[in-house]
Amino acid sequence: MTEQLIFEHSRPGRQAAAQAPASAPTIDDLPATAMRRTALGLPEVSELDVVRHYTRLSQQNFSIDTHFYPLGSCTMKHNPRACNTLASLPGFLGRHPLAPARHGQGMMACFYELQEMLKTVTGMAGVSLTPMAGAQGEFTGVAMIKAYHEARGDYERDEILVPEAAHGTNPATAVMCGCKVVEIPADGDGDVDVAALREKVGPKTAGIMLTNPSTLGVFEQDILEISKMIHEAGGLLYYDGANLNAILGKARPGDMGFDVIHMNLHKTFSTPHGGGGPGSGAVGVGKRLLDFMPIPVVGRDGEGEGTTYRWLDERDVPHTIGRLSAFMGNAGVLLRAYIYARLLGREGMTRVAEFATLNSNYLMTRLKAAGFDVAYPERKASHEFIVTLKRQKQELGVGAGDFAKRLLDYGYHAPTVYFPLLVPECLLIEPTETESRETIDGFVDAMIAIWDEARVDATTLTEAPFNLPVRRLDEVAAAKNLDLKFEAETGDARSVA
Amino acid sequence: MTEQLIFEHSRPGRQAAAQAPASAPTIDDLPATAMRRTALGLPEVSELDVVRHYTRLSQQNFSIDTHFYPLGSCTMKHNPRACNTLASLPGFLGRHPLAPARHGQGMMACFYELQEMLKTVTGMAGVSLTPMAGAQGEFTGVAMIKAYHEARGDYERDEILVPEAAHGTNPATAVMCGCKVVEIPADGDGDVDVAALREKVGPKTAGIMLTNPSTLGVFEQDILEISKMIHEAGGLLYYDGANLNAILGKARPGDMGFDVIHMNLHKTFSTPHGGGGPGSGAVGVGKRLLDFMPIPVVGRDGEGEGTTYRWLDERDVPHTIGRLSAFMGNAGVLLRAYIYARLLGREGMTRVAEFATLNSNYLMTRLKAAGFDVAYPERKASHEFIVTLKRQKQELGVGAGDFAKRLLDYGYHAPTVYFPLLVPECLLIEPTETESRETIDGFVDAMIAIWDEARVDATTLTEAPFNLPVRRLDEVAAAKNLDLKFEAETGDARSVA
Amino acid sequence: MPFIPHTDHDIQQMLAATGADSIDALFSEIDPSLRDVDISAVPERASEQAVTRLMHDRASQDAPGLCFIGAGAYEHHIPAAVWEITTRGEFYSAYTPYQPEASQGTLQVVYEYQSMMAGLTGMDVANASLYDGASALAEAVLMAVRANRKSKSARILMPASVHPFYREVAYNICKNQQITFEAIGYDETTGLIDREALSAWADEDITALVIPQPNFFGAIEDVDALTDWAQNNGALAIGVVNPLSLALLKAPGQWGHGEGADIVVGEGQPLGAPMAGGGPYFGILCCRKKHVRQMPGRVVGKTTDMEGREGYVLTLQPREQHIRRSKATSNICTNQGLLVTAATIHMSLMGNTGLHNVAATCAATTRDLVARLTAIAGVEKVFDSAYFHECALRLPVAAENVLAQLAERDIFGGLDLSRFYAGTENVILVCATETKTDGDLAAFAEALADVLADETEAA
Amino acid sequence: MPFIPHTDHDIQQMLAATGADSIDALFSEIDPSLRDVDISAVPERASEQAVTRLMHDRASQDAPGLCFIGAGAYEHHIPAAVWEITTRGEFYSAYTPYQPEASQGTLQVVYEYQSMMAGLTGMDVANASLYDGASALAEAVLMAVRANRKSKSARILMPASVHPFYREVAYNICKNQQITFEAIGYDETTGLIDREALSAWADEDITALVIPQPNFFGAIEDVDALTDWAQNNGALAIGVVNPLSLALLKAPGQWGHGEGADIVVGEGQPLGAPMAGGGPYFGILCCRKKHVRQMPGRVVGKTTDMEGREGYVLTLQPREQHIRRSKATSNICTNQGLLVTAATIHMSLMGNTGLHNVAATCAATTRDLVARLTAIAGVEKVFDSAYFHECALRLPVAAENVLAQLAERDIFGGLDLSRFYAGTENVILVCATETKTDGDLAAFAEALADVLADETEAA
Repeated sequence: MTEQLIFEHSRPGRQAAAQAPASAPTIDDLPATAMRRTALGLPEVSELDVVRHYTRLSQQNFSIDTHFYPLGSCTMKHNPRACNTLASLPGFLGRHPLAPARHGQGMMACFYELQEMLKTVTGMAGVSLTPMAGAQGEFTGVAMIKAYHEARGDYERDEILVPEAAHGTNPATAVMCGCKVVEIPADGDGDVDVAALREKVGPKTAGIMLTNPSTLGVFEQDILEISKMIHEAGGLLYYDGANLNAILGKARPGDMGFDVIHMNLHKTFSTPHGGGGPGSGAVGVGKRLLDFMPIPVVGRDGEGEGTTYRWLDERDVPHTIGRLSAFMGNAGVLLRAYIYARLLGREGMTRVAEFATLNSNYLMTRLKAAGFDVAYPERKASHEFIVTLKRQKQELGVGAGDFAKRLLDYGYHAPTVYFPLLVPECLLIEPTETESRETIDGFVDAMIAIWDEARVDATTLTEAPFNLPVRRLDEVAAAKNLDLKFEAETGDARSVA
Repeated sequence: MTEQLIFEHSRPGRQAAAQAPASAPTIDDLPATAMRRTALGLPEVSELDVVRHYTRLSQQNFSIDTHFYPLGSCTMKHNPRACNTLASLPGFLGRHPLAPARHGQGMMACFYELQEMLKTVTGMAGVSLTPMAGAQGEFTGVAMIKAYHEARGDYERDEILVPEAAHGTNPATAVMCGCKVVEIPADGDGDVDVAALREKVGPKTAGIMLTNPSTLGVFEQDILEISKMIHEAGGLLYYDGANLNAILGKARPGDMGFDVIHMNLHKTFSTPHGGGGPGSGAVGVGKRLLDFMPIPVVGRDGEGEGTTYRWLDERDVPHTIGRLSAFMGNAGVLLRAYIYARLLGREGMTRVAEFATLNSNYLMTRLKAAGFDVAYPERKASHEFIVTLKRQKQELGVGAGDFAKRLLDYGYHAPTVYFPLLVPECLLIEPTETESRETIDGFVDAMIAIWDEARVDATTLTEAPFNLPVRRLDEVAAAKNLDLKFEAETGDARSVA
Repeated sequence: MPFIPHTDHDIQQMLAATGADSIDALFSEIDPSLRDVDISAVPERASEQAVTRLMHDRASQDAPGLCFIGAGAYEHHIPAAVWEITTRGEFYSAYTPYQPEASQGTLQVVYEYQSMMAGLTGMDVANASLYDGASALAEAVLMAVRANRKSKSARILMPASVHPFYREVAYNICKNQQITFEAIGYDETTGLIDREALSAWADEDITALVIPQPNFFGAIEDVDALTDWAQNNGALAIGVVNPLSLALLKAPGQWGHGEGADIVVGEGQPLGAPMAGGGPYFGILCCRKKHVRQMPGRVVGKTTDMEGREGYVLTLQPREQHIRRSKATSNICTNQGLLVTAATIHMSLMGNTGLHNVAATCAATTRDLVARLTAIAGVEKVFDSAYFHECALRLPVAAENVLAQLAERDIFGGLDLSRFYAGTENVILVCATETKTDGDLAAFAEALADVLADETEAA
Repeated sequence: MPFIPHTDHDIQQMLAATGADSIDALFSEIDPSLRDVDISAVPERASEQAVTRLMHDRASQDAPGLCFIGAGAYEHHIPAAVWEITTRGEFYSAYTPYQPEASQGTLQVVYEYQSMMAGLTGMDVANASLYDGASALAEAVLMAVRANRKSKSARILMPASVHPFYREVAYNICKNQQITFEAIGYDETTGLIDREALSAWADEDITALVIPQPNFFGAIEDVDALTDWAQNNGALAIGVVNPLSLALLKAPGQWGHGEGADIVVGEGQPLGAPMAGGGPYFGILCCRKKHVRQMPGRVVGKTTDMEGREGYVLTLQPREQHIRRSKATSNICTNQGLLVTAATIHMSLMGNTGLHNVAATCAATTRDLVARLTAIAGVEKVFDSAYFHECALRLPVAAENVLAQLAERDIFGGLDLSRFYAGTENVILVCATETKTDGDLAAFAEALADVLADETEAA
């Protein structure tokens, strides 16, 4: 079932000859010392080798298109194929990013309209689409907060408050922006501990980074109080959009008092996760931060037939924190998000949150009924919730990781494991709105069956998976004996071209 | 590993709602008796259900893109992806077949040039692309032969000579054209028994249908003599192009004396086999049959900048056997063949036969060296050859079918089994030119290993396959208890829409 | 060498193994006089890059325009998922599932397809598809001759309201088998089968009557009466349907007062195949269970494996050529597998509601178009019968020039009916599917009014 | 409901299970004042059909024209197989391989990518990609600050011949971390780094020198001398390369007389990503082994499973945010996985020979273009240095208007350099890749001659 490396298929002189120019003209005006003298190290294979190898490799992946993938906080919902097909039209793919704007009005119209839609659903005053991933969106947000204070001469504000349940990217981002991280604990209900927060807020507070619903799977009940407290102290509020899917069209960060928000378009707007990317971390800002948005942003001139679109620059966004990518961020991802947004429309956006929440609460209810412990049993689930397997670990010696591996054998991708760190042996489970009740029921059945297996023989879990191309992989050995690339045993695969 | 039927995923009221109009306008001017009163019987599922179901189903197939597929007489060579991508450009897909020819010059230019290239490589005087599969190409050929004799008032010629090793479609086609089939035996070398042929040729001979190289995997050595004999008797020669891959650019049916030929573009010109189709059975004709070609054919007017293309009709092809499909046959398949032909060019076409033959002879040599019996050990292989497992059947109780099933476990699609009928326990093996020596060596190793397994325990073969989604399937039961469609147990899946 | 993986090293080693001095030596059994081949008229190879550019250029010459032609090929929205999945290598590059254990994907798809087709037509069984609608009709005729054992005449009644190309194809394919086709005209008022002409055959030995629904003019035939007439006269009833229309119209399995049509064929293109210049499409063929062993083409059946698991195989193979040879039911062995895959995915995405909505929207859009066009002075409906989504309109002037002028404006304004029917020089057959917006209809109406005004002025 | 499978029946049953009266009740923990949301400014939903038509219309507004702009994004032929395979659902809709046993496809692809990138750059290791070339440079700067423990200054020498947008991005991302960027000008004769300006920093504490190859003007820097200069001065050498150029140019791992560059970044777009209006592309980052634990981003390593079979996992995770939180090497967690997949397939199809042929053809085609354009009166090369596949040309008049007029003829005739560099109003930066034919070059030359003639006349 495992597949050789493409390098192992390589034979000197073999080639996919239709694909490249048949010969290399001599280039004799380059300095000899600048020329390459070593092999390129690429495999030498036929087109069939390539097609067969990568087709077979693809089959070794779990994916939304093949498996239920309830990976908490990742919003693995169905990616409509139309988004890919239409974003791949030749007119879009062939466009050079520096070609004149008047020869790119089609794409720019899409971006402009996407900006407008995102403003509406988040309740923000402006949107910039350029950040290329959630983490860059976070960076953008905190950098704007920093720039805002500095523009006001408020140089002392260098503390960013971060709840301890936050994604690890939040504190990492704050540090990248030159801020200090002040962690805030959660209370017993999973909300931010408001009393603890009050103690930390002060004249050094630049802002707070909140995920809402939080990574604990619950909506922050004191959000209005928190918002007021931070603003009164002169800080700004940053909304981590990782969980925006939970409230889309049902509640808006802008209304909650957030000054800046990033949106993971690859989650809430269903652009592909692509095995790890590309993502997109579009940012929305309140009025205070409008002049600080990163560029490029698309502006509109005129109305109706005469409408044209142009790139806004420093003249339009005087305090911009500047450019964060060479060109327009992950433009193709933005097109996909735009298409998805048009297919959903306003009613569809609200349904996203509604059915994501219904599925999550239903799944939580069923697992509770089956005897599983959830982390916050008194709370409603948001679009996700946490099961803790602490009891199973103690009683049977099987933890979250073991359930996860065994779920793979049952044909389900595992939920997020061991995150958030606050809850021991946790599974963070997010079914998303695009999964059917039958699929959720099947997952519940698998969880029950696995628990039963653990009672009979724990090794069924601790040695899982059994039915995949490989058994459990040794991650410790991987980190210890770093093997990060293929090294040809003979010179063959690396011979000079 | 097996997958439910799409109907089993169905739930009344579920829908892929982005895909169709949201509602049905009332149509009240149709007669009540004409209206549908019963359910449509389609599944009611979501887009994700559909994507996941069919993606998973696809993974249950062997295919060229995933496996070596040496299915004799089927030419399972690599299908370059560019052929699909480029034939699927919106301009081509959006063209209505009855739209004016001047708004379809792009496609028609491709067809015209394909006709010309096929004429050149087969040595024929004219080509019609319209037949939609090999069998329709055969029909076309014999129908033209029939029409030719009738146009000359030669009504008595109703016998078609068919070697006994021919594909079953040959005699079936002859009968469809109102002819009688006269079978001709093979001699000990796999060639047509010329003496036997001479006895059957006569004033009733309409023609002969030959596959060359024949289905026995050898080139017909007496082809010139046969050709002379048939022509002298007033008959015509039909070339079954199933094995054209073996001689492309190396020898031409026109030079051998054939009057008509069909080409399986899905074999020699690498258009996709698609799980059983669409094929394409373009026909080429000698001068005698030019006026009998099926329409539509593309003609050219003018040269250079002023070139235009038009559909030839009855005025251009006065004795045409007429139209065989509603429009232009499998037009999209023709585009793929055209693209492939351009990518190969003239040198590439000759290499097709050369390397298909090299691979075949190499594989035959290696299997002979491993002790396997080949059907015609004294002959050179063409692009394919026959192994007979009669000895293994006698000695170990494992036949061609058992080797075939066990090969699947090794990750190789089986060769053609039990065809041609002349050779007992036969495997007809065609590696094609696009497979590498390493792949062929791997197949040989598997054959040797399987034979070894048979010596240890025949059930390893007779009960194979073991590693696929299903074990050996009961074909007898399938034919006896016909189950040709899903029948809902409850009314759910068939409820009225 | 494009698509050939052999290195010089491979070639030398492989030749050495075979004992041949050269690749040419492997062709030594071919007479030397045949081996001096000149194919220099074939162009030199072009890189994928060059061919890509060429094909983009060619495709841009075939810009579709606003298309109101139907006549057997219809523009419908095809969900993106359909062809993204259909062209996955595992479907695209597999062959006929001769080894069922290694082909469950293809086989299950076909079984699902057969189930959907049986459902849609209301018939007992469907085959795995034939080449296209026209050739499916030819096969249905051949099948009827085999299946109707009581009839000795091999006489087929073929109405003029059947697609002219289908009639041609059926004739061309069947003519060598002593089958006779008797033409039945159409009623000039209704566009329907001329019932009087039909009645003239009541006392004859008839093998089958072909019944189009909707017919070539888009008109709704009285299928109940026609089916009853055929079966009462000892003939089989062969339906020729647009499968999409069956989301609105009575299933052929319910036609008449007996057990429905005997055989049903149709062009599958409206179910997920792009117009694509004419193909590949696929032919639908369904029948009643009692005729199943006379059915041509592949069929997939459900069975079980050695461990009792369900699985799928090609079945009823004894009818086929590789076993029956000259006694086979047909010479057809390929089906249109890839198109069947697309259609199965397409129908799954549509579901009952979606397909119904498409069909009703097509009907409504065409009605809207007809209303707009007949509002133009001198434009009128030719027939007074009900129609599905195509309609014949009479213009005040000859159609040919009008259509040419519309095409100049990138509007393909319908089919010039005089290509097929005498005395219809002024008649166009128009179709507006669910793809046409209000704006499209308005653009057509405006252009037609313009062109007719010019024509009238010129006259 | 698009993309939501729930039937009314499901909703009732699921609500009943949860004990909620309505879906709205599930949101009861949100303050009522927040729950009255008006998003009516978002358009109503459009069907896939309507959106398909809209997007075809929009795409046709972005017709590419004949493009001679480079400047960090390049038109190359991408084999059809690349994206047909990359967009297979199993690659497209999978996520970061947190469960390696269920993600061997993605993991092995990344391992192969890392191997190819290490080979191409001659560096010890590559990460699994970053967002794009510009942000990769920013990350390389941050990494250099961590890795160069001997330097306390966090001072980066940034030549003006580095892509202006890359310089902006690096500054914007690093500016809050007490990192200073010192500009180094370019030599107006050669377009190369001003070595005198550089020498002025010889006695200072420098953390890293950024070395572009080829530089923004397409010119070939003396990378050996620059690398040696940096390392001799205690600075790390950060290469910024066009990966395609490495098929011709010395691998960064061989730069200088020591162990080569320390860190190499670049824009991966030329390796299989379409220009696509600016993204998604992917950032390459490679380094020497000794710096590997300072490397940002994901990395895949090879390991074995419980049965000794080889397999692949994400490794070096202790550097990452979900474990290190505020002490992580970077806040980056996604890579550009899908682009990496495409690039890996692209490089496999190219192989050593193919990539070399592409690079050499680009170089030759640009030389041909330069020869044709400089044959026009008043057009001349700005710099006298060697170049890869981009070249700065001085026109006799201001570039802006000339480029606008060329664009009217669907020719994008290069980049107006004055957008970035003072005193270059007449200068365009042109690029001709392997996609340009003789005819294309001739068309550009003819159009430019025409436009210049008109301009001169007008003047």
